[in-house]
Amino acid sequence: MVEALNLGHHQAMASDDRVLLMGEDVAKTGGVFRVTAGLLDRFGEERVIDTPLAEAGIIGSAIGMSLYGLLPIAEIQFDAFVYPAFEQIVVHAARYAWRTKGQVPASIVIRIPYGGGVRAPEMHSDCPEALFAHVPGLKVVSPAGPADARDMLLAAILDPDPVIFMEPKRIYRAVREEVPQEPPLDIANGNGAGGEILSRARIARPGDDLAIITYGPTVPMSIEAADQLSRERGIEARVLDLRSLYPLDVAAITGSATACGRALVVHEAPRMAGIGAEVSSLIHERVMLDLEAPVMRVTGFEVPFPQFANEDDYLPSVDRIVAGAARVLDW
Amino acid sequence: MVEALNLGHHQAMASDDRVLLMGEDVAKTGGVFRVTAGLLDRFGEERVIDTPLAEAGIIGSAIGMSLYGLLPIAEIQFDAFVYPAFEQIVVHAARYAWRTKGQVPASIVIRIPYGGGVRAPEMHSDCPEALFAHVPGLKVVSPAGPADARDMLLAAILDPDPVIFMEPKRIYRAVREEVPQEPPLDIANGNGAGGEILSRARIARPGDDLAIITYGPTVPMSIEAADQLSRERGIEARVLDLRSLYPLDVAAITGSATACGRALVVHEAPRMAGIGAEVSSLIHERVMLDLEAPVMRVTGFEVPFPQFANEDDYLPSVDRIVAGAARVLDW
Amino acid sequence: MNELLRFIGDGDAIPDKPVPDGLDGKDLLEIYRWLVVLRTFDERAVALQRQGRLGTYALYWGEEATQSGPMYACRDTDWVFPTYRQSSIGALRGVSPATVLAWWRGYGGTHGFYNAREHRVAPICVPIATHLPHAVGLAYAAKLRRDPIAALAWFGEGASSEGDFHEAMNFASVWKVPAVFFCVNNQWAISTPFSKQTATATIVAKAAAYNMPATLVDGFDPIACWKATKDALERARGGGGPTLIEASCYRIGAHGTADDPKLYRDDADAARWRALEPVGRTAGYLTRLGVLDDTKRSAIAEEAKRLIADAVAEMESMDMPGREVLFDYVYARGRPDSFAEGLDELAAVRRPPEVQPLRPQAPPSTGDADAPKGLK
Amino acid sequence: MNELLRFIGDGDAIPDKPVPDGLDGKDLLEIYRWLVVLRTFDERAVALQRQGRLGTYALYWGEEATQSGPMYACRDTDWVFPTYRQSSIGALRGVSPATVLAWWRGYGGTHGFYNAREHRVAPICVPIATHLPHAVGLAYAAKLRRDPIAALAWFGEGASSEGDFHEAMNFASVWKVPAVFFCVNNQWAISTPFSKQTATATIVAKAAAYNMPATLVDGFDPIACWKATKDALERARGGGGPTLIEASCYRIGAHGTADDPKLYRDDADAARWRALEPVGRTAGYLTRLGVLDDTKRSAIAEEAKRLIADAVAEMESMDMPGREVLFDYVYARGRPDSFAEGLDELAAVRRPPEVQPLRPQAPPSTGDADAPKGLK
Ligand SMILES: Cc1ncc(C[n+]2csc(CCOP(=O)(O)OP(=O)(O)O)c2C)c(N)n1
Ligand SMILES: Cc1ncc(C[n+]2csc(CCOP(=O)(O)OP(=O)(O)O)c2C)c(N)n1
Ligand SMILES: [Mg+2]
Ligand SMILES: [Mg+2]
Repeated sequence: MVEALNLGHHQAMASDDRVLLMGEDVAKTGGVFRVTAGLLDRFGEERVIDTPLAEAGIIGSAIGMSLYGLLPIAEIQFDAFVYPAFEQIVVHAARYAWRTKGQVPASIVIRIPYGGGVRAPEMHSDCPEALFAHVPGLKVVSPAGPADARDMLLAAILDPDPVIFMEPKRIYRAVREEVPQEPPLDIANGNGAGGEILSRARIARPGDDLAIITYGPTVPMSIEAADQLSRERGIEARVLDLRSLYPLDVAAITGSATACGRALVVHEAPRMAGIGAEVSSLIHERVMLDLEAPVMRVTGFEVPFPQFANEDDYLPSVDRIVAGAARVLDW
Repeated sequence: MVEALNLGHHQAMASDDRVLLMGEDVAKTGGVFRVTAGLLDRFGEERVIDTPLAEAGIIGSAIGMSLYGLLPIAEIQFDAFVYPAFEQIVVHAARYAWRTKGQVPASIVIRIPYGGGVRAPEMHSDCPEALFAHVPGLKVVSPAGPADARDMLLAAILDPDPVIFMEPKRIYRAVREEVPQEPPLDIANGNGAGGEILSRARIARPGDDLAIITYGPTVPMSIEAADQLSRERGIEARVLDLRSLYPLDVAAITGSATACGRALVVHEAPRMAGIGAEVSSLIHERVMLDLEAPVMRVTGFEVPFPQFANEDDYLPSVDRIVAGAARVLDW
Repeated sequence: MNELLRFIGDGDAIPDKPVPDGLDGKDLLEIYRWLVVLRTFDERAVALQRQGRLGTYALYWGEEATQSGPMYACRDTDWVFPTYRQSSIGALRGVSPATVLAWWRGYGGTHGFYNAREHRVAPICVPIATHLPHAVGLAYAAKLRRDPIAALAWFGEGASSEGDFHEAMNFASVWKVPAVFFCVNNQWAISTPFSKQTATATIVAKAAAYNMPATLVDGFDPIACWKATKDALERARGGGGPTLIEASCYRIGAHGTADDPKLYRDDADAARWRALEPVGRTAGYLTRLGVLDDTKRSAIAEEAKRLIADAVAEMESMDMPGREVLFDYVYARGRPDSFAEGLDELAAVRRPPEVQPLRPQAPPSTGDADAPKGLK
Repeated sequence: MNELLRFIGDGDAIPDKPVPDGLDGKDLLEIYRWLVVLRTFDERAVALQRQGRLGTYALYWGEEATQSGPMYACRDTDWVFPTYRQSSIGALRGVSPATVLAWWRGYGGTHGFYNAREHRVAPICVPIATHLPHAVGLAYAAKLRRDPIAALAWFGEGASSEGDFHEAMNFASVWKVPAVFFCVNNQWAISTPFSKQTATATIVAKAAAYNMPATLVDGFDPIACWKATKDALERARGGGGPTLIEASCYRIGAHGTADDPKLYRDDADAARWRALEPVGRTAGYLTRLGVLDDTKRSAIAEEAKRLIADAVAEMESMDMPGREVLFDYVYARGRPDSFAEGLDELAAVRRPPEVQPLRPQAPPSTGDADAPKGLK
C-alpha cells in the first residue's frame, strides 16, 4: 500500500499544480513510512514542505491554503498526534463550507497513518476515526488495500470537502496487490467520478450466510476469518469493506444484513460509541425483522492501546472474529 | 442548577484545601454563567484562578497540579472551546493512571457547560460528550437537575480518575429544585460513596410501556414527552436519566428495555456514533428477544449546530420525542 | 524597545504630528468616514440587541481606528481575517452590513454568511486565535503563486496566550510569508486583565520569539494604525515577510452585551481612556488640519446613518430561515442519506413556535454617530 | 544576546575553565559516573534493539551531559519531566533501569511503568511538548503549598514549535512558578533541521516572549548544564520564577533505531560534532584536573556495565505480561462492566502465538562505556 499511495501522490501532484503536500518529515526523508518518497525531488520544496513540528499549525495553514485555491494534502505523522490539531479540524475544516454558503469548503486531505500491529511505541497506534466521523462536516475514509488506497487518495484530493484519510499502518507493507498505473480519475479536469469510490462500500469477499462489516486494518483478517468459517463450518461470510466511515453507505450495510440475515461488525477502535455502534444501530433500526440474530461487535477494548508486547491481545484477531461470528451464528 | 453547582464548589473547597478552581474568567466575575461566584472572595486567588486564555495550558497544568496531590477543577468556558485541550485530555488525563501502574491518576474534574438552547452565538452550543466517552480512561458524566448536579460534582471531585463533567447550559436556569444544604459526601475524608451517583442511572419518571433513555439537557423534555404520551395515548413511559455516559450503567439500560419491551434513546448530540448508538447496540446485543420493536433514536442531526435562530429546529423537541416514541410504539 | 507610533493629538497635552506621506485630504476623509460607519453600525447593533432584535453582540466601541486604519492600508486584493470583534469589517469590503447583522441575529445560510472568496474576507472567527494559521496558509499560497498580495489578521491580546497564535507566528516567520498580525491590545479578555495574560509589558515583545519585526501603535489613532499596517503590507508583498503590530488601546465598553464590566473593573479607567476615543479625536485632528468642517462632518454622519438604517431594514425584511437551512451547505457536494431523513423527521412535526427567537419590531430611532450613547 | 556557558575544553583549541563554585572532586566524579551510566545504558539498549530484544529505541548518544548535569543540580525533592529522549533518566532517581528497558520492550503495567510520585519522575513523555504544562502545574502546586521544590522539564528544539510549549512558558511566567525548562537543542527534529523549525538563531531568544530569564549552555558540557540548572533551580525555589535553558549540541546518532539520517543529512557534520561528545571530553577535563585517573575510570566503567547488565538480566527475566494487563490500571478505582466482558472474550480464544514479539536470547556481550560503537 505504501507504493500505491506514493504513486497516487506523484500522479496527483503531476496532474494539478494546486496539489501540495505538507507535514513533519514528509519531504527530505519522504515520510517516516516512505509514503511520500521522491516528491521533493520532483516537485520542489515549495510544494513538498517539511513543516515545523506543530499539528494545529499544519492543519490551520492547510485550511488557509485551500482558501486561496490550493488543494493541500496534510500528513499527520501518527494517529495520536492528530489530537493537537483537533480544534482546527472540527471547528474550521468541518465548518468552512457551512460558514461560506457552501462556496469555500476546506478542500484539504488529512492523511493519518493509524492503528496498531506494527510494534510501535506508546501513542503510535490509536484508531481515532470515530471521533472524526461523529463531527458533522467531515468525510472520513479508510482504504484496505493498495488499489483502493491510490484511487481513494485521488478521489479525496478531488473532493471539495475536507477528507480525513485514514491509512492502516498494518496494511502499509502487509498487503500486496497490482495497482493499474493509469489513474482512474483526472484531477486537473475535476473529474468527479471519484465520489463513488469514496462513499460506496465494497464487497471484499462474497457470501450470503453472514455479513462481516468492517474497514481498514481489519479487512484482511476478516477475510481470513471468513475463509476459516467456510472451511470449518461451511458458512459463507460476506466481508463488506465500508471504505467510507462518514458518510456510511447505509444501503450497502442494510442490504448486506438483509441478504445474510446475520451481521457482525469488526473494528480495531474501542467499542464504546465507535463506528460499530452506529452500524449496529442502523441495521436494527431499519431491518431488524430481516435478522435471525442481533448484530454483534468484535472491536478493540475500552482501554488505552496497550504497550506493543501485548498488542496482539488487544487487536481483533482471526480467532476473535471467528468467535464473534459464532456468537451471531449460534445465537 | 447554577446555584446548586455554586454550592457544590463552595462545599468542596471549604472541606478540602486540595480542591482548587481554574479557568477563564472563573474568579473575578465568577464565571460567565456565575457558577463560581463568591469563590474568589472566600478562598483567595491562589485557589481560584483566572488563567491566561489557553485551554491546553489549563488542562495541562491541572494535570500537573494533580500530580502533586491537588484536586483541581478546570472550567472550560463553552463546549466548543474544549477542542484545543483535546490532546491533553485524551493522551494525558486519560492515561495517567495507566502510565503509573494505577498509582497516579489525573484526579481532575473538567467542567464543560454544553449544548444549545440558550441562543448563543456560533461555536457556543456543541455537545462533544461522545468524543470523550469514546476515549478509554475518562469518566464522562452529565447531571440533569440541581440536586444531582451538586452531588455529582462532589462525587466527581472525590473520584480519583479524571471526570469530564458536562453541564447542560439549557438547564442552568431552567430547572429549579430544592437542594439539601448538607452535602452527601465528605470530601476531606475521601468518602467514596459518591461512586454510585456518578455511575448509576436514575429513573427520572416511572413507567413500563416504553423506556426513554436520555441524559443531561434532554431529560426535562423527555419527561414532558412522557407526560404527553400518558395524556394522549395512555402510555406510561419510563425516563431513564443515564447520568454517566462512560461507563454506562448497562444493567439499568438493559433492565429498562426489558421491563418496557420498547426503548427510545434521546440526545442532543449528532446521531452518528453518538451515545445513542452505543445504548441501542447494547440493548439489541443483550436483550433483543425482550423487545417488541427496535430501539430508535431521536438526536441532533449530523450537521453543525445551527445559528441560534434555527436552534429549535435542530434540538430534539417534545414533539420530536413523541413522534420518535410513536415510531417505536407503532412499529 | 518599541516606541508608540502616534499622529493624532488630543488637542491638548498630546501634540498633533504631521500627516504621514501617502495620505491626502481625500484619504483622511475616507478613513474618517469609515470610522463613522463602523461606529454607527456598532451603536445601532447595541440598540438592536437591547430591543431583542439581535442576539448577544460583541461591541467594539472605541476600537474603530484599529479597523478603519488597517483596512484603508489594504489593497482590494489583500485578504483580511476578522474576529467577532471586527464583525462588521467586511462591510468595508462589499459584504452587506445586513448580512453581518443577520449573523448576530442568529441566521445562517445565505442570510448570515457570505462568500469569503468574493470579498477576500474570511468568515468572522469565534474560537480565539484559530484563524491566525489560516492567514499564514493563505499568505503561503499567494507567495507560491507569486501574487503580490498579503493577509491581514486581527486578534486580541488575550489570543496571544493560545497555542495557535504561537504556531501561526512561527510558521509565518519560518516560511517568511506575506502576513500581518494585527493585535488589538484592549487590555481585557472578558474579565481577565493584560497582567494576568502575559508577563511581558507589551505584545510586540513577543515578536522576538519569531525574529519578526514589530510595531507598537496608538490603537485609538487610525492614522498610526494605517501607517504601521501600510508599511507592513508593503514589506510583506515585497517578499520581506511577516510583521506583528500591536495597537494599544482600551476596551471602553463591555466585552459583549451579556457582560457586566462592573463585576471586575473600575469604570473610572474606561472613562479616562474614553477621552482618547478615535471618532471625536480624528474629527478634531482633521478639523485642525482644515480637512473637515461641520458640514462635511454631518454629511458623513447622515450618510452612515442611512447606510446602516438601510442595512437594518434589509436584515429585518429577511424571512426567518426555513428548517432546511440546517442541512444546507454542510458539504460542498453531495448530501449524506441522513440529511433527507432529518428533513423527513422535521416535516413530521409542527415547527416549534418559539423558533422565531427575536421579534421584528418597528425600526428604532436612528442613532447619533458621534455620541457614544449606546454604551455606558 | 546570550553567551555560551562552557567550562570543559577539548584539550586543544577550546580552553578549560575553572570548576565553578559548588562542585568538589566527589561531585565531579559523580557527574562523570552518571554520564557513563547513561552512555552504557544507551549503547546497550541500541545493541538489544539490533538483536530484536527491544522495540524501536530513541538513542541519546552524545546528549548525556544534558541529563547528568541537570539531574545532579536537582534536589531529591525536585520533580523531573523527561521525554523519550531522556528515557533512562529515572535511573538516576531510583527508577529501575530494567523498568525503562521493559518499556522499550513494549511492556506495560508493573513491568514498564513506575510510580511517578515515588520517584518524583513523571512518566516518559512521547507526544511532543505536552508534558511542559504538567511541569508548570506541578510547580504551581508546590508554590501553593510553600514547598521549596522546583520542576525541571526537558524538551527538544523541535518541541518549541508546538502550542503547548508556548502555553506552558506563558503560564509559568504569568504565575511565576518554580519551573526550569531545559531545551536540548540537538539541531534536528527527526529529519527537520533547526532552520526549518524557527526563524530565530537560538531557542533562548524565545524567552523574551515571556519575560523569562534564559541561559545558553554547551550541551556537551555537563558542568555547564549543571551550573545553569543549579542557578535556575535555586532562583525557582527561592520564588524567582521560571528559567529557560538552551543546551546547544547536536544529535550525533539517528533519531531512533528506525531512522536513517543518511536520507537527510551529511554524516560529516555529525562526525565533526562527535569530537565534542561529553563522556570522553569530561574524562579529559577531570584527568587534567587530577580528579580522574585510569584506575578510577575503568572502575566507573565496570560498575556501569554491571549495573546495566543486571538491568538487562532483570528485564529478560520478566514474564511476558498476561492478557489481563490490558485492563489493569486504566482507572484508579472501579472497572467498567466492559472490562470483565473483554477478559471473557479473550479467555474464549487461544492466545495468538505471535503475542511474544521479541524473543529473549543469550545475553549480549557487554559494551564499552567510552567507545561509541553502538552508533555509526
Ligand atoms: C478557544 C476559545 N476559548 C475561549 C473563548 C471564549 N472567549 C470569547 S472572547 C474571549 C476573550 C478574548 O480576549 P481577547 O483575545 O483579548 O480579545 P477581545 O475580546 O478583547 O477583543 C474569550 C475567553 C473562545 N471564543 N475561544
Ligand atoms: C505531538 C507529536 N507530534 C509528532 C511526534 C513525532 N515525533 C517524535 S520525535 C519528533 C521530533 C522531535 O524533535 P525535538 O523536539 O527536537 O526532540 P529530539 O527528538 O531531537 O530530542 C517527532 C516529530 C510526536 N511524538 N508528538
Ligand atoms: Mg482583549
Ligand atoms: Mg531535536
